[in-house]
Amino acid sequence: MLNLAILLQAESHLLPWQQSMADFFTGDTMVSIGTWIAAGLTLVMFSFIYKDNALFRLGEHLYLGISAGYLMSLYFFNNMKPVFIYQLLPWLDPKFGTPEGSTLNLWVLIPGVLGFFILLRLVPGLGWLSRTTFAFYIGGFTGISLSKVFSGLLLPQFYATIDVIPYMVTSGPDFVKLLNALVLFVGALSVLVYFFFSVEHRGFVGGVARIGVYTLMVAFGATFGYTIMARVSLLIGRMQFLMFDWINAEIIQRLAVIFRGG
Amino acid sequence: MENEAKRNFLELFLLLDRRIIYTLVALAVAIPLIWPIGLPIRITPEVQSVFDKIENLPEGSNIMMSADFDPASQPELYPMMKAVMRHIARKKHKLAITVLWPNGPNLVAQCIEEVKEEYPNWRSGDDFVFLGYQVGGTIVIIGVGNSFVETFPKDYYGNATSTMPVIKNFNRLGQADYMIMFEAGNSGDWWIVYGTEVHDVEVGGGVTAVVAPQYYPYLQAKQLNGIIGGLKGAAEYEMLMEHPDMAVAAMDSQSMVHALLFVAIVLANIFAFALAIQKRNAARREK
Amino acid sequence: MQFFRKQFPILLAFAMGMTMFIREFVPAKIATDLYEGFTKWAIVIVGFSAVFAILSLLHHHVNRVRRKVPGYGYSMVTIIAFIQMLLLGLIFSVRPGTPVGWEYWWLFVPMQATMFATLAFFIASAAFRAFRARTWEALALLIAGLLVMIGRVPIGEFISPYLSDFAGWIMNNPNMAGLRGVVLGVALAQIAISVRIIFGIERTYMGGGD
Amino acid sequence: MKNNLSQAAIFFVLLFALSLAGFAQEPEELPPAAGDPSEIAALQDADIVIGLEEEEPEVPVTTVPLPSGVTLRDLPNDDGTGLYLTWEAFPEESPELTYTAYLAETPNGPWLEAGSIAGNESYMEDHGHYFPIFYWFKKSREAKLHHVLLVQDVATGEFDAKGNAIRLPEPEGFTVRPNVGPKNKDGRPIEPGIIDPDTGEEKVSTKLVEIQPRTIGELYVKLEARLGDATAEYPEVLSATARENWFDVSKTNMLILAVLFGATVLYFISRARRDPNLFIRKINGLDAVDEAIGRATEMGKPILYLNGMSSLADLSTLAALNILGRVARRVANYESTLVVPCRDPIVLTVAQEIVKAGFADAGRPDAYNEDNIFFLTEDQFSYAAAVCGIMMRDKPAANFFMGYYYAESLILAETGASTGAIQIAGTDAVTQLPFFVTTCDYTLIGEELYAASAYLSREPLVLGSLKGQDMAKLFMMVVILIGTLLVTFGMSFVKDLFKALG
Repeated sequence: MLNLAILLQAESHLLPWQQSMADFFTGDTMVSIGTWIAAGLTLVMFSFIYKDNALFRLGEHLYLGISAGYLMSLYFFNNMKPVFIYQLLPWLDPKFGTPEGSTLNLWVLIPGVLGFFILLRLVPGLGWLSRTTFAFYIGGFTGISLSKVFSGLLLPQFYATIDVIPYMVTSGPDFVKLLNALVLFVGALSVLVYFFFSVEHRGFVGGVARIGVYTLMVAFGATFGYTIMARVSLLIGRMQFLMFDWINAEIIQRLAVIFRGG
Repeated sequence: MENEAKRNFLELFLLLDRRIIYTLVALAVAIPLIWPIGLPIRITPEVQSVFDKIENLPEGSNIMMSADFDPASQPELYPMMKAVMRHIARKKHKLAITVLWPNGPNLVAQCIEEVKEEYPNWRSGDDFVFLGYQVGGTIVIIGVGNSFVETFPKDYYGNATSTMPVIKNFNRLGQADYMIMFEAGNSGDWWIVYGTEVHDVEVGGGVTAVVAPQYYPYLQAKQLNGIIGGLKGAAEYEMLMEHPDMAVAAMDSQSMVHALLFVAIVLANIFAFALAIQKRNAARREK
Repeated sequence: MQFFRKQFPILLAFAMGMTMFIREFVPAKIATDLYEGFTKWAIVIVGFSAVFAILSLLHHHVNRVRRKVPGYGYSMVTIIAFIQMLLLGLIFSVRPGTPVGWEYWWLFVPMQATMFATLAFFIASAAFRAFRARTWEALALLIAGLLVMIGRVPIGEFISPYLSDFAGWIMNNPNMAGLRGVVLGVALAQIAISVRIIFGIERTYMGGGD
Repeated sequence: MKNNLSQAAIFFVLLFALSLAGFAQEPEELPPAAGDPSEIAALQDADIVIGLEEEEPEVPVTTVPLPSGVTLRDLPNDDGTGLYLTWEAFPEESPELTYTAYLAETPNGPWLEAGSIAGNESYMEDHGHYFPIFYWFKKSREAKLHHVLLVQDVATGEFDAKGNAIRLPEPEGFTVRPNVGPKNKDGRPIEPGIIDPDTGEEKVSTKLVEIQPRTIGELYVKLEARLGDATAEYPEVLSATARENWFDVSKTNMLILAVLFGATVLYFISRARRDPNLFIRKINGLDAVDEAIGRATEMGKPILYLNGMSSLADLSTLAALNILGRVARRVANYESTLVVPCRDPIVLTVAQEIVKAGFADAGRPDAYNEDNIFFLTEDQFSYAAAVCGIMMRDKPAANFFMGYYYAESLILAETGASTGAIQIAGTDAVTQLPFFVTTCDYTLIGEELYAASAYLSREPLVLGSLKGQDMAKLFMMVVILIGTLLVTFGMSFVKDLFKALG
């Protein structure tokens, strides 16, 4: 099975049998079968609105299995094969020997062994080996993120907060610009005060913290409005599918053809 | 004192049965789809700046694209990605596409098939390279910053990337003239922190409406040059492209449902408030 | 033996963390080679951890079936769906125009997209029955939310351009200021966790594994 | 409270002391900034003369102003593949005036164009990464006085099968080392221009042969100024050696801040180990929790507590479990039951231990009933639906939603609100906070959840990090105030210190 998958040719020039398979799966029959199945599943999943029922749970578990199977073959094609297996056994690559082929790179054995330690967690008693792998990978990655979070997130955002007043004021004496600058400056500072836990929120500090809360509330209001927009868009997307791709294309058009034809 | 029969209108509204609410929403979506109203769509500056950037880039410049979403946000980000991909194919820019979320690659592959139908001579290997999905999230971003060929020896279709003409002068994120990323979560922050800030690449964010507000601090700090927010952003982009498609068709329904929910929240709060006062007066009268 | 179980991982994490942190401040060629080398190795390791995640998911469902836990029928469905997708994927690859590509587009996409689309109905019922301005803060949130919700949609722009301009103002100013405070806080928290991991104080990520 | 502020003051003073030190350290010898007066005068006279004569205007002889004070040095903060040319800029230079640098490996060897800039661009302050000390301390005084032209890894580019450059004209005499590309079966590297085994003739390979940027080493550079078609060449040919730099000076601000902040967090964690009751302000969310428990237990109805949808690897799940401990202690001495449905098997076991310990602390070990803390399902939406089922059936008087939540939070909060229960939420999931705020009576926002758990558990790791982050926030607030104040009066000195030049 491993070799069969490797025999697959590149997309630009599919093997004849692959081209016919592709035509079959994107052909009309499979599309309309797919539309009917998709419509059925959509209605099953919508049934969750009334109450959690067996069909919905079946759909959920089916979707979990499909996603896991899809991911496993995806990992094999995109990750394990080109980055690991071909580096270790380059002659497995159908294009071996040509410039596009893979070349032997024994260095890849080290991460390979470390990665294998993770799989050993499934074996009772050998799980502790995976700690070395986590230490190597998460330790190294944490070192990178410690510096990058500073240069990519903390400093630019911090610099932009100090830069707020001139950024607004230098672009001409304009009341709205000055107001915006003040809102940005006071808002950001007051939110920092709100999340400051070493001082009791009383008196002046309490007042600034309240401004902070209200700034946060307006920000959450924006998230509230936008999240509603998102959920509604998802619903419209599915209704478009049900109404146009399914009812219109599969039912009305087919009936129209029968009537006109008959 | 109030008996069950004489329950006033306020309580009735607040205890509206769920099924009525659901049918109201379903109607508010379906009717405008069948009889579109055609409300004008106004272009916001955040979307305009992304469009202008891609429009004004000289032909054949390098654009990096990352599609980090899965079918859960397909209704929002798929039309957006298709509109931007259409724009890139029309302007004949060189395009490199990566996917960071595991369930996403086939959405991009389908989108490429559909754009290819409109632009037949837009070919993988010459005009674009679909690098596909690689496990690792941030590690892939760092890898793409170093070299496409080493992080993605084979592209999504299984071709070797090292001999592709498009890779010759576009093998690192640093060589991109612009980047557009489609985000459904905070992987956009990773692209900014580990990718575009490090290699000094201008980037635009096509994001789901759920996370759009979280990208505005990056916009003000000039770490982002524009934001295409939710299906409304996708509709604006389609209008700018003069190629109305799925997103524009959905805008009327979007408006109707929003209007319905606006009225519902306002009335519900007013009635609840009125009801509370009524109860307090009734309670005070009893004492 | 105890050393490899306890002390060595912590020392390794400290060594790797420090090297990759200090490397950031060294422009010499050796630093970029280290950076690229670590990334290439990390991608292979992460590949194995992804395979492990799927195997443990499968392991979980197989156990449920073996122990006949109530609802194990659902686990059977998951296992069967997984195996057929894996076999078809390995034989024909996963791109559109293959059996897996077909199943992805006509089974997986509708199910997941619809699952999240149901939330629109829950938002609608919450709009009628649950979203209340219980406190002054909630009132401020609702007012901003309603303005953005109606201003950022064609009907709002149709009612009056000022409405949509004001919604735009909310997005670019108070929303930006509020979430910037949150971003700064999150960045600090991330750095604090990184420091704890490198100095071996935080070990939850190592997980049990013994 | 007093000692916290004093510590912040120390950091603050330290940072300023450092920046003063920066003042004292004069960067390598930079030529005096004053332009050469005679040159400028010549330029201005020429313009006036032409304007005055009205009859047949003879061809205007444009004298090209020769740059003065030209120096060539190794480019700092790079990996040894760059040099830079610098010279004084004239006060107002026209964009038409362009400077071009040519480089060669021998003093009079073949010259290769290495880059050009226009007259009014590329000043020293535009290249902050390479000249950080100038950018931080001298930018405001010496803006637009020094031109900079970077001469960087020149020989990038692509070679075709025959090995000749496609993009860059490559005079001979250059040593180029194509990096070692793929190897064929017997391990020999595949060079461009291999013989195609099937057809036998030379196969042109479009293989990407990545050229290593040459370590430039000793190089000779000459500078040419051009205005229209008149050109002038700087008489002297300059030479310099590119060296690999071992410390990136432009990232010193980041290094200092990272070390300071790291040390603060570690210091506070060790202090929290010795003295657990470091000061944390009162979290009024916790009073709301106690009040909700009080009202719920009066009615004798159950209390529902969720620990979030994520696993132990997530900080907010740990915080949720800490708060669960307190709720358990409070509920122990009342008759009502505490129901804790879980989504993650590991979180379930930890929750059971915490509630058992809570009941024991309150002196009611007998009231603890393990069946109330149970595993529901791992699927996101089925879990939400099952919890809604419990809410509708048992009608708990108080619902607690702590920890990290995803899109299903709305289903939980909406059903809870419609049953009329008192609801308290606490999460750092920004996208879900709006729904909790509008449907719950009190919501702990983001870091407040961590503060509540630190306030309760006094666990050194959480408490120390929280205090360390507080110090950093104090420092940020102070610098924002001062930076903005100075900037509005035109002094961008403090602001520049925090620019990420790296």
